[in-house]
Amino acid sequence: MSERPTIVIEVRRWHPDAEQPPWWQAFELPYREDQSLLEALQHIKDELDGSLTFRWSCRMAICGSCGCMVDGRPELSCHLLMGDLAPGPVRVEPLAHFPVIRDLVIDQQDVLDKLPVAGAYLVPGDDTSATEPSRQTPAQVAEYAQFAQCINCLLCYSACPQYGLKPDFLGPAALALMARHDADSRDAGQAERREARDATSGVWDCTLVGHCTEVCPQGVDPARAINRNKGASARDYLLDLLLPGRRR
Amino acid sequence: MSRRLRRSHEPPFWLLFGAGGLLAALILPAVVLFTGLIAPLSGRCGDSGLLEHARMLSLLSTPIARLACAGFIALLAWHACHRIYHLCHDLGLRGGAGLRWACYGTAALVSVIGLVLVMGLPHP
Amino acid sequence: MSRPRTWQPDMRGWWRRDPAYRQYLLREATSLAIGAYVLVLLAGLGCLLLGAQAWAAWCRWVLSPPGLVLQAVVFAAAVLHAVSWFRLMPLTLPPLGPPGRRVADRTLHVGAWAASLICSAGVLGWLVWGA
Amino acid sequence: MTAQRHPDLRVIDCDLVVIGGGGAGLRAALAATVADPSLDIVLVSKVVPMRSHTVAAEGGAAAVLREDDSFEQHFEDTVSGGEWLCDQAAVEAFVAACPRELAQLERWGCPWSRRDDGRVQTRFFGGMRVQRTWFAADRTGFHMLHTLFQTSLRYPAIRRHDEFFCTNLLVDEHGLAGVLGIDIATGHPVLYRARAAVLATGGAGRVYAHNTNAGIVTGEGMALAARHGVALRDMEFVQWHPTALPGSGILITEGCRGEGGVLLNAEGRRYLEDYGLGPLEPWPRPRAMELGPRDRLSQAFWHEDRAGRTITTAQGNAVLLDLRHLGPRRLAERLPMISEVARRFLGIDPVTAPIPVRPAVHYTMGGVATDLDGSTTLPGLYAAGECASAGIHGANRLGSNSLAELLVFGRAAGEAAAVRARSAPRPGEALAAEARACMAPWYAMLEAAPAAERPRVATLRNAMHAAMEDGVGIYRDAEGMARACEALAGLRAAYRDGVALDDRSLAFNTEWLSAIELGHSLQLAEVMAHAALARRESRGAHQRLDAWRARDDAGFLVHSLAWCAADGPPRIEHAPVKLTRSVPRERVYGGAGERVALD
Ligand SMILES: Cc1cc2nc3c(=O)[nH]c(=O)nc-3n(C[C@H](O)[C@H](O)[C@H](O)COP(=O)(O)OP(=O)(O)OC[C@H]3O[C@@H](n4cnc5c(N)ncnc54)[C@H](O)[C@@H]3O)c2cc1C
Ligand code: SF4
Ligand code: F3S
Ligand code: FES
Repeated sequence: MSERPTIVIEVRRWHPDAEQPPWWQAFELPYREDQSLLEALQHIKDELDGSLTFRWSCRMAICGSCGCMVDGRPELSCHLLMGDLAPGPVRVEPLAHFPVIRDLVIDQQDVLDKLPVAGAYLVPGDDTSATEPSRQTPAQVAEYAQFAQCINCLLCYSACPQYGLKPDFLGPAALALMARHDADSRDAGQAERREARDATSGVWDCTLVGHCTEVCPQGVDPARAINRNKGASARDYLLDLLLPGRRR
Repeated sequence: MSRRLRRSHEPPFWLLFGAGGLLAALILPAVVLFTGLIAPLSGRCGDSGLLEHARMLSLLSTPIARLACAGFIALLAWHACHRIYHLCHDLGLRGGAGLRWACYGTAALVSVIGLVLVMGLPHP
Repeated sequence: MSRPRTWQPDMRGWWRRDPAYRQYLLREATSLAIGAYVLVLLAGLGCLLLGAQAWAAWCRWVLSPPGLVLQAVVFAAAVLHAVSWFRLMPLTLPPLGPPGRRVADRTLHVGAWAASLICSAGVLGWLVWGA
Repeated sequence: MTAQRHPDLRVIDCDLVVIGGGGAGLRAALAATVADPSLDIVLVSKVVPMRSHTVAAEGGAAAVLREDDSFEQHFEDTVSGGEWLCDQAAVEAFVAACPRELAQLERWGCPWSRRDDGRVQTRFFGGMRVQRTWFAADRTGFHMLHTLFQTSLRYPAIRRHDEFFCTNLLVDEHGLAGVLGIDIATGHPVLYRARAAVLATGGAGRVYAHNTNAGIVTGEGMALAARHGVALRDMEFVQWHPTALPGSGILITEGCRGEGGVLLNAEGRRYLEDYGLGPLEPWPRPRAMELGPRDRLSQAFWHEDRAGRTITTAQGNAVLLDLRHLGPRRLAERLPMISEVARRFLGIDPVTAPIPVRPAVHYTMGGVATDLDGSTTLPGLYAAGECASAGIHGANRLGSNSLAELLVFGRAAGEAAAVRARSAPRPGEALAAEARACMAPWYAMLEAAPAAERPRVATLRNAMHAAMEDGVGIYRDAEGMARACEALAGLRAAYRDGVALDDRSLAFNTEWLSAIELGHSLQLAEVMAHAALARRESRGAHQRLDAWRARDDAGFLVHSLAWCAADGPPRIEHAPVKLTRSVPRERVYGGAGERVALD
C-alpha cells in the first residue's frame, strides 16, 4: 500500500452554509496509473474527507453524471486516468457556467428545462397506433446517429462562453438534440421546433466558438448541428419575408 | 418554466457576414498582396506602374468592375462590423441597441459611400 | 421543487481559461484588421475620384511605412481568416450528396482552398494585366 | 458543519408516484399518463433519469422478430435458461408482449441498428437459439433510456422531481398512501401523498465488491417494500456476468460473443468445450460454447481459475476475450463503445489484442414479488424492472430479457397503477404526522455526536462486500453462507449503533445518503445469504459445493420468499413455482442441448 506513489489533487469547494466564496483544498493520496480520477475522488471521500461532494454513477462514461473542470477543461472524471494526470497537482473544479450547489455539484436544472423547449424528442409522424416497427435504412440512421450519442453530460455548456455570457442560450446539447430529431426520417416535428431554432436564444446565440465539439466525450459535434441549422433558419426567415402569411 | 423565445432578426445580417467572410477568405489575401507588395514593386509611387491613376480608372471603367469593387468593399464591411459587434459582446461591452446601430450603421454607410464613389468615377 | 441556494459563477476574464478561447478571439479580431483595410480602400476610391493628385497622395500613404505595416497586419489577418473560415466551413453547410454517401469534410476543405487559389489568381491577373 | 434544526416537511398531493427514472420507471409513467391523461403523476428519482443504470446496458433487448423464431422458442429458451424456476404464465405473457413493446420504442425514436432493407437488425445472445436480440450498436440501454426520457418530455402530466431520495413508503388502512424522502439539493424532507406508487428502483448489485453496476444500484427500493411486509422472492439468485474488466468491473457486453468473440484460457484453449458447452464446431452456434448461458460461463471461469489456467493481471485473474478475427470494420460498426472502453481503460485495442475479462456480479434475479400487472401484496404498491420479481427469470436470467422486461412490466404496472390511482380514496391528513416521525431517525443520523470508535460508511461497506464475495459467491457451501449470515448480522448491529459521518450538513449530503443506502443494502445482503442457505440444492446461478450439488426438483422446484424483520434476520419460506407447459428436464447446452431439443 504505502509503496504506491502519491499525487496532490486540489479541489475547489463551496458549501451554501459557509458564508464565504469558494475555496481550494488540497488532498494528497496514493494512486495507480490505471485508476480513474473518479476513483481518486472516491478514495478521498471514503478515506480522507467524507464531506467532499460530487456526482457519479456509471463510472464508464455513459451516464453523464461526473463532469467537472480538470485543469481548466471540462472532462468526465471517470474517463480520465491518473497515469495521464500524473505527476500533478490536478486541479478539479465544478463545471463552468453553472450555479454551484455544493463542491463539484452544479445546478443542471436550466439545461433540463431547455430540452423540451428545443423539442428534444421525436414527434412520431405516421400512424402512431402501429404495432410493427417502421423501416429505416442504415443510411437514414447515419443521418442522425452522431447527434443521437449525446449523454447530456453538459461538458459542452461549460466549454461554450456564449452560454456563460447569455444564460438564455439553449446551448449546444439541446440544439444538437433538435438537429438529431429533425434529421430522423421518422420525425414529423420540424415545424414545432422552428420557433426555438429561429429564436435569438436558439441557434443565433452561437458564434461558432467550436469548443463544445472539442470537449464532447461522445463525438456529438454540436457546433455542426447548430451551424447547419443557421442556414435553414436564415432560409426560412427570407421565405417568410418574401411570402407573407407563410408562417403563423 | 417560462422561457421567452424571441424571433431573431440576425439572419439577413448573418447572410451578409457570411458572404463577406467567404469573399475575404477567397480573395482578400490576394488583394492585400497586390496593394501592399506587387504594386509597390511595379514602379515608383503611383505616377507609374500598376497604380497609375489612368490605369486604375480604366480598370474600373466597366459597370461590372465598378459593381464588383463596391460589392467587395460593402460585403467586407458587413463582415467586419458583424464580427466587431459580437466581439464587443464577448468582451463584456454592454452597448445595447446603440452598439448595434453603430456597428451595422457603419457597415451600411460604408456600403453606400462605396457605391456612390464608384458610380461617380470619371471615365478615362 | 424549491431551488437550492447556489454560488453564481461569473465570466470575468473568461478568455484566460483556455487557449482555445484566445484562438477564437484572435479569429474574431481579424475583423478589426479587415475593417481597417475596408476604410483604406474606401479612402482610395475617394482619392481616385478626386483626381490624380489626391490619388498620388493616397498611393504615397499606402506605400509609406505605416501603410505597409498596416497591410502586413491585414495580410496576416486575411490569411488567418481564410484558414479558420475554411476549417469551419463544413460545419455550416447542409449535408451534401445523397444519404449514405455524404461529401466528406476533407473534400470540402480541399475544394475550398482550390477555389481560393483560382479566384485569387483571377483577381491578381485582372489587377495586373486587366487594363 | 452540523445540521440545522429539523427542516420542515413539505407535503405534495398527487395521484401516482413513480419511484425510479430508469427504463422501468419511465415506461410506467408513460403508460399511466397515456392510459389516463388526467392523472397527476410525479416521477421521483435519486438521479436525473438519464443517469439511471439502464443507460449502461449494452447488448440489446429480446423480442421475437425473425421468421425463424416464435413465441414458443423464446418461451423455451427463457424457461430452460432459468432452470424451470420461472413462472411459466408470466413468461408466456412476457414473450408475447415483447415485440409490441420494442416496436413502440421504435415508434418513439429508438435508433435500432438496421438491416439494409430498413428492417430492425437482431443478434445472437447467450442461451437464445435464434437471433432475437434487438440492439442499437452496443449502447442499447443508453438509446432506450434516452428515447423513453425524451418521450416523457412530451407529457407535461408527468411532473419530475429529480434528485429526490426516497427513504420510506407510508401506508394507511387502504394500503399505500405516500412516498417520503429527501430533496437531495436542500436536504429537506418531502412527502408525496398518493394512492398508488410504482417501485422501479433497480437491482442491488452493489452489495458485492466486484460488480458491473452503477454506483446507484444499492437496492433500497426492495428494502423499502420489504419493510411493509412485502415478500422478496428468489433473492439467492444473483447473476455473475462472465465478461467484465478485472478491477473496475466495467462490463464487456455479451454482444461481443454474439458477434463471434471467443473466450480463451491462459493456454489459448477455448476452455468452454470442457464444460459441456462444446463441441467447437460449427461456430458460431446458438446455445453453445461462448453463446451458452451466463451462469454456466461464470462457473466455468471459476473452475479454470481453480485449476490455474487463468492469466494474472494487476487487478486479479482473468481469461481472454478474443475479438480480433471480427476485424476493424465490424468492431467499429457493432461494438464501438466496447472498443473505446478497452482502449481507454486498458490501453488495449481489441483489433489487435484480446481483452482480459472475469466474472462480476451483474444482475439481481430476485426482487419484490409481483403479479403479471406489477401489483404486490400491498394494495397500491406496484413494482417493475430489476427491483421486481415478476417470475420470468427463474434461477438465471438470459441476457437481453431484462431490457425487454422493463418495457413489458413497466407498462403493465403503470397501467394498473393508473386504475388504482383514479379509484382509491385519498390519503388522510394524519399522514403528515406519521411522515415526520418516519423522518426523525434519518435526521438523527446527522445530529448524533461524532464518536471516534464508530465505523465509517466505507468501512462497513467494504466489510459487507467481503462477506458477500466470500460466502455467497459463484459457488457456495453451507459453512461459507452461515459465515456470511453471521458477519452480516454483526454489521447490521454495528450499523444500528451508528456510523461516523464527516458531513452533518443538509445540502447535497451524499455521505448521509450513502449511509442510508448502506443500511438497506446490508438488509438485502442478509436476505440473499439467508435465502441461499435455505436452498439446499444447486440450480442456475445458485451452485453449491457441499452436499447439495445437484438440482432437486422434488424438494426445491420452489420460489424462496423472504420476510424481513426490522432488526433480526429474515424469515425464509418456499412457495411453489407455477408451471404451464414446460416440464422440467435436464438443462443442457452445446451439442447435447441440440440433441435434446430434437427429441
Ligand atoms: C453494465 C450492464 C449492462 C447490461 N446490459 C443489458 C443488456 O444488454 N440487455 C438486458 O436486457 N439487460 C442488460 N442489463 C440489465 C439491465 O440494464 C437492468 O436490469 C435494467 O436496466 C434495470 O432497469 P430499472 O429500470 O429496473 O432500474 P435502473 O435503470 O437501475 O433505475 C433505477 C432508478 O431508480 C432510482 N432509485 C433507486 N433508488 C432510489 C431511491 N431510494 N429514491 C429515489 N430513486 C431511487 C434511480 O435513481 C434510478 O432512476 C445490463 C446491466 C448492466 C449492469
Ligand atoms: S453534446 Fe457532447 S458534451 Fe454536450 S452534453 Fe452531449 S455528450 Fe456531453
Ligand atoms: S462553443 Fe458555443 S458558440 Fe456555438 S459552436 Fe459551440 S455552441
Ligand atoms: S460516472 Fe457516468 S459518466 Fe462518469
